Amino acid sequence: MSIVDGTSPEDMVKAPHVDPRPGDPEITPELVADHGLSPEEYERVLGILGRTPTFTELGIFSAMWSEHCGYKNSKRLLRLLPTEAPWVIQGPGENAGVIDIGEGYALAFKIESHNHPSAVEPYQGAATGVGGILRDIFTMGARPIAVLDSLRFGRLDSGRVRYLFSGVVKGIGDYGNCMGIPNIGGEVSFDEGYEGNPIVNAMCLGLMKREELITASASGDGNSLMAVGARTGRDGIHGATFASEELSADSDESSRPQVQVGDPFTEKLLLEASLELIASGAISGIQDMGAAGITSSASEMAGRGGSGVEIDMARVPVREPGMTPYEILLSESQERMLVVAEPGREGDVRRILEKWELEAEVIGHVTSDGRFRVMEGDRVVADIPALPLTEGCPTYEREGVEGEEVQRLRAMDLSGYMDLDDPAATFLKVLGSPNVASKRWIYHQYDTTVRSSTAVRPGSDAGVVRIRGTRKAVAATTDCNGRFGYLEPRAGAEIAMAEAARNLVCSGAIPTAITNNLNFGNPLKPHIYHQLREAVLGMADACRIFETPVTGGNVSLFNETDGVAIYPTPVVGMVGVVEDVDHITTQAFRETGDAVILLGRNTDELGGSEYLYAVHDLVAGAPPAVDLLAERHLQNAVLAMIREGIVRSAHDCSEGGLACALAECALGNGETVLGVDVTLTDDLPLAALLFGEAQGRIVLSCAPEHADRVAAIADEHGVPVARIGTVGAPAGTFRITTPKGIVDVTPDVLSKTYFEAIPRIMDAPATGDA
Amino acid sequence: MSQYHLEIRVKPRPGLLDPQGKAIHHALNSLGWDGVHDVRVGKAMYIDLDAASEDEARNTAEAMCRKLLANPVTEDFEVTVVGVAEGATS
Amino acid sequence: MSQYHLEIRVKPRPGLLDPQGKAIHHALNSLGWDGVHDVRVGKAMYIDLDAASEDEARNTAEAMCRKLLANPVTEDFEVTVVGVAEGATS
Amino acid sequence: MKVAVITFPGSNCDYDLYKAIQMVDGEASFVWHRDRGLRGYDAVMLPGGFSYGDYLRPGAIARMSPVMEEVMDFAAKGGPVLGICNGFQILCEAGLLPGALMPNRSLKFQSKDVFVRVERADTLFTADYDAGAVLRIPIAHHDGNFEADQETLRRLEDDGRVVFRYVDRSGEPTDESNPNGSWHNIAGIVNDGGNVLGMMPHPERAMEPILGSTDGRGLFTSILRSLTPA
Ligand SMILES: Nc1ncnc2c1ncn2[C@@H]1O[C@H](COP(=O)(O)OP(=O)(O)O)[C@@H](O)[C@H]1O
Ligand SMILES: [Mg+2]
Repeated sequence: MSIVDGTSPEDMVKAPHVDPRPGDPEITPELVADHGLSPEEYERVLGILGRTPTFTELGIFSAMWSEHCGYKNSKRLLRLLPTEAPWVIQGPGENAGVIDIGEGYALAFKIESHNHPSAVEPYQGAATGVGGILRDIFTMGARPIAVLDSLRFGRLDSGRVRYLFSGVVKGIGDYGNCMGIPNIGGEVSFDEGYEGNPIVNAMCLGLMKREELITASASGDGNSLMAVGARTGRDGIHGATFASEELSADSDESSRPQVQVGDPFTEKLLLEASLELIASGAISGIQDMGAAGITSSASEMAGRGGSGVEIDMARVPVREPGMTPYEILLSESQERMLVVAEPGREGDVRRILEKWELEAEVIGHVTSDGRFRVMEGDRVVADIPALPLTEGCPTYEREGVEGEEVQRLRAMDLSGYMDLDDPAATFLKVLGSPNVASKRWIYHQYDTTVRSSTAVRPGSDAGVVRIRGTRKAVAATTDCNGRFGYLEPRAGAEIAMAEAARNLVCSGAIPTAITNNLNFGNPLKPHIYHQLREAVLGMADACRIFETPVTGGNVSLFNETDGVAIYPTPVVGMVGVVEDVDHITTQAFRETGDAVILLGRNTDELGGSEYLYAVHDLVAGAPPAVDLLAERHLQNAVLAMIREGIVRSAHDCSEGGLACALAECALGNGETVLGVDVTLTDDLPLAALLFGEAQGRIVLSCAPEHADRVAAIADEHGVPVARIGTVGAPAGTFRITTPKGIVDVTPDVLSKTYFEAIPRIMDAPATGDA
Repeated sequence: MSQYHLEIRVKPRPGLLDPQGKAIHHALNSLGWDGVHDVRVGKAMYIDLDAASEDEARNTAEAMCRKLLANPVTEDFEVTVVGVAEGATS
Repeated sequence: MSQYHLEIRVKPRPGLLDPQGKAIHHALNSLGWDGVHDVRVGKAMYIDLDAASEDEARNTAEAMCRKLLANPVTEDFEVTVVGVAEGATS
Repeated sequence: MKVAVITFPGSNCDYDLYKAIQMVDGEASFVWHRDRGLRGYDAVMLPGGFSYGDYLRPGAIARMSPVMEEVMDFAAKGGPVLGICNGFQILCEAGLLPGALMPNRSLKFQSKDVFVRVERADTLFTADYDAGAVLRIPIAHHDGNFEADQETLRRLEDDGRVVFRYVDRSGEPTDESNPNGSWHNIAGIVNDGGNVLGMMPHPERAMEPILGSTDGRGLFTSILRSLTPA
């Protein structure tokens, strides 16, 4: 292990003496350890301060140098990701990334995890996750226009898992619905790889005029810092830092809840107030008080602005009496913001907040001395140089070694799983697996149409939102297959990228940029660090080839229970631009008699497939090979076809393979199920042909007279193309004929299998298991 | 066996934000009731239950609260036996 | 003036639909509590209120219920004074 | 036609409604719940959303807003008032419409397209539809389960005040096509005077082909025509 960056302690101005606050505990090695700081890190704190920290200062360092704020174990790797392109207005480092989408508009977007809070309290954990990501977007000056959610749980046969799943979905729904932001998509998977640690990632997109962009920095000596929105309570102060009870005399365990409760109503007011504040010109900076609350928002604003701040804890509006500076600084109460008022505009800020029935209080001011100074009335309780606090967190490069178990699983011989006795029965088993089956049990709980701009709702490859007053639309998707990531992390990340891009082009959008959420286990273990590094490398390569730079993201590490880590899960949130709303395409077949065309090539790959998992309870084999250049050609070909107006439907072929992709095309939203008559001639093992998850494939349909033109465009781009069948009549049979067997299913059975799989499990009588 | 009538009150844990209580508090104040200082909102549940004794009825209800009716992370609960109909098992 | 602590219970009218009560009843039965015969779900509200007397506190709370806290179409209410802190007007 | 779109803290379909009115060439303005002055408006609309977070009961707190007194006056004088979703809930809480909107029988938020049948084409809100027409309109609500006492329900049916009913694609009011458990599949009702309409589905989200349906337009064109002297 080596410390690789951070300002060297010698360069720093030492901090002035600060007396301990009466009642504060003594700083002992145990207390330091309780705050999650290693002995080396504590040495560095001593170097920066030139003295022992006060209790309050220890809390501040602990929060800022946590994995969450400090990116200790990932910063080095994140630098490998490409972040630039001519259309990137704001790359990583702000509350959200921003890209130019033309006609004077900019799109802000970001993804964020709330894994741990959701494991403790699924409803509130997920709800406050959505609340947080929304604030990240509107603090950029953008109005949120869509959310997506990427979820992972253990197997649905456990009562605990069903409790988590239903709580998370309700939490996401209640928050977004109340805010009036449509949900346009997401993903969910169920696999014991997530048994102890659900993954809850939420993504938000926001729209603004280019000139409305505002950043989260504090500058202008003497400018007021104001806390706006909800009051500060004792919620969410980090559990780990409170191992010993005598830490604070004023509060006992029960009054310091470990969960935060979301208040979407207050957030809706805060959204309107913030956008009005930004438009009024009364503020020069605004930042969400998210993780580590006032501490991180104030110190980061100072850090970015190259200035200092002085804030007074006695002036922070609190929900409960007797809160200590330590508690106020570290509280993670929701729906709060920190703003920097322009000189003399404090009154305007108050008036706008008052209109929205919210509070605004001056709690300090910007300084020019580069310090993060915290007062409690006249008493100084913390005085730390801001830059070393925000940027000086030691970052580590660790050793990564691939685990042996995975090598064994990847090399497993799968030839025994290639044949099928009863192809139709196996097909229904795969189609009815909760991982493949319709997710409408989820998204029928989400408002998908509010704002009256949703052109494609959840249930197709990507969600699409039109931009009023233009011909344009934006599309978004989240993707990641954790099993592939587990079996081979680099391929897993590349496949996540490739699938996301395919989902966008199938919807008629040009892939433009990504945000990502790196969900992993404990990086101090060499095999996990290996996964993390490999995934980042794979993602970086794909970003380059697809020209989709990373504009931001989130890292969630230590997702482990009893030493067992989740599958490496690098979730890709990709956004794309639809140049003309006429290009918007969905996955459902539309006309009887249309030609069904397969782009890309079938293979005999079965590794990591849903078939192996759902039918043989096996997670093994090598993930399918992914050729990033070929993927790029495929993307270009599909977009060219769509631009010519000859594509009636397009669908990415992923989990469940070609057979399930065809079923999804036939089923659409379930209202009119069209028949399918497809003949596959490939000389491949039946299981691989039907359910293999070979990359680079898209199923599309077009009028028969356009089939030749589709083939010609595919040829021009060097993309394999085959006309494999015909769209049948409404309520026609679903039939796939192959050299080794036939799948023949009635539309009724197809529909029930697909649409009722999750409701059958979830709407059975409750088995409460809180 | 008798049929017991129970009242169960489930209440947000102290210290936790209660957005609903906050909104109602605000509404009462703006309707002119400015003597209101605090509002917390929970659930009241009324359950009819067969049990051999009052103690058993109460214990059963408490078990229900732990398992289903209250969220142990965010809520506290209280059980009151409010009535009994002897021998009435419908 | 004293500060009264009140508990207000708002309850669905008998005979009216109570989808939540029905769902909980069902869930309790399927968890094995088959001695449960009826479940109704309402709200419990806890209010701190300044008043000159217990009667005044109760009357005020009842007025709040009529005006805002209970829906006259679907709900009944009950007010209980559960505590008082003399002279405490914060 | 000048239409006031009333906004409450937590309204979130206000802008959609505003745009829908403009799409049929109406003139829309927002009126904030604390403001007064509905004079000069030809119609009043209460948008969907979560006024006051739906805390306590949907619509209960919004109903106390200063502007609601004026809405009551406006309605009493026969002015057309339309409440959509949360707007419907507010109208019921305010007593401008009978009954109450209880939690959906699934106890879940329901968001999807539904079919509703136009039961009355002779109201000022529905004149541009044919009676019996089946419309495709999105719903998005948690509390849309219409309920009232037996006497009220009987009168609503007898007086023909049910304007929209949930049906299947072919126009039949079935149990499966009822998304929330509403009594008699009620999706929208009018008051005695026929000038106050409340409905759970969102016609303002069914105005353009790109949104999947234009079936909501008729509602807005009907209101507009009723206000424009022939
Ligand atoms: N958690 C979720 N929230 C919202 N929509 C979801 C969720 N999970 C899945 N969906 C939607 O269901 C559809 C199918 O999901 P998925 O099988 O992941 O599709 P694909 O393989 O094309 O990415 C997509 O439209 C997706 O957006
Ligand atoms: Mg997917």
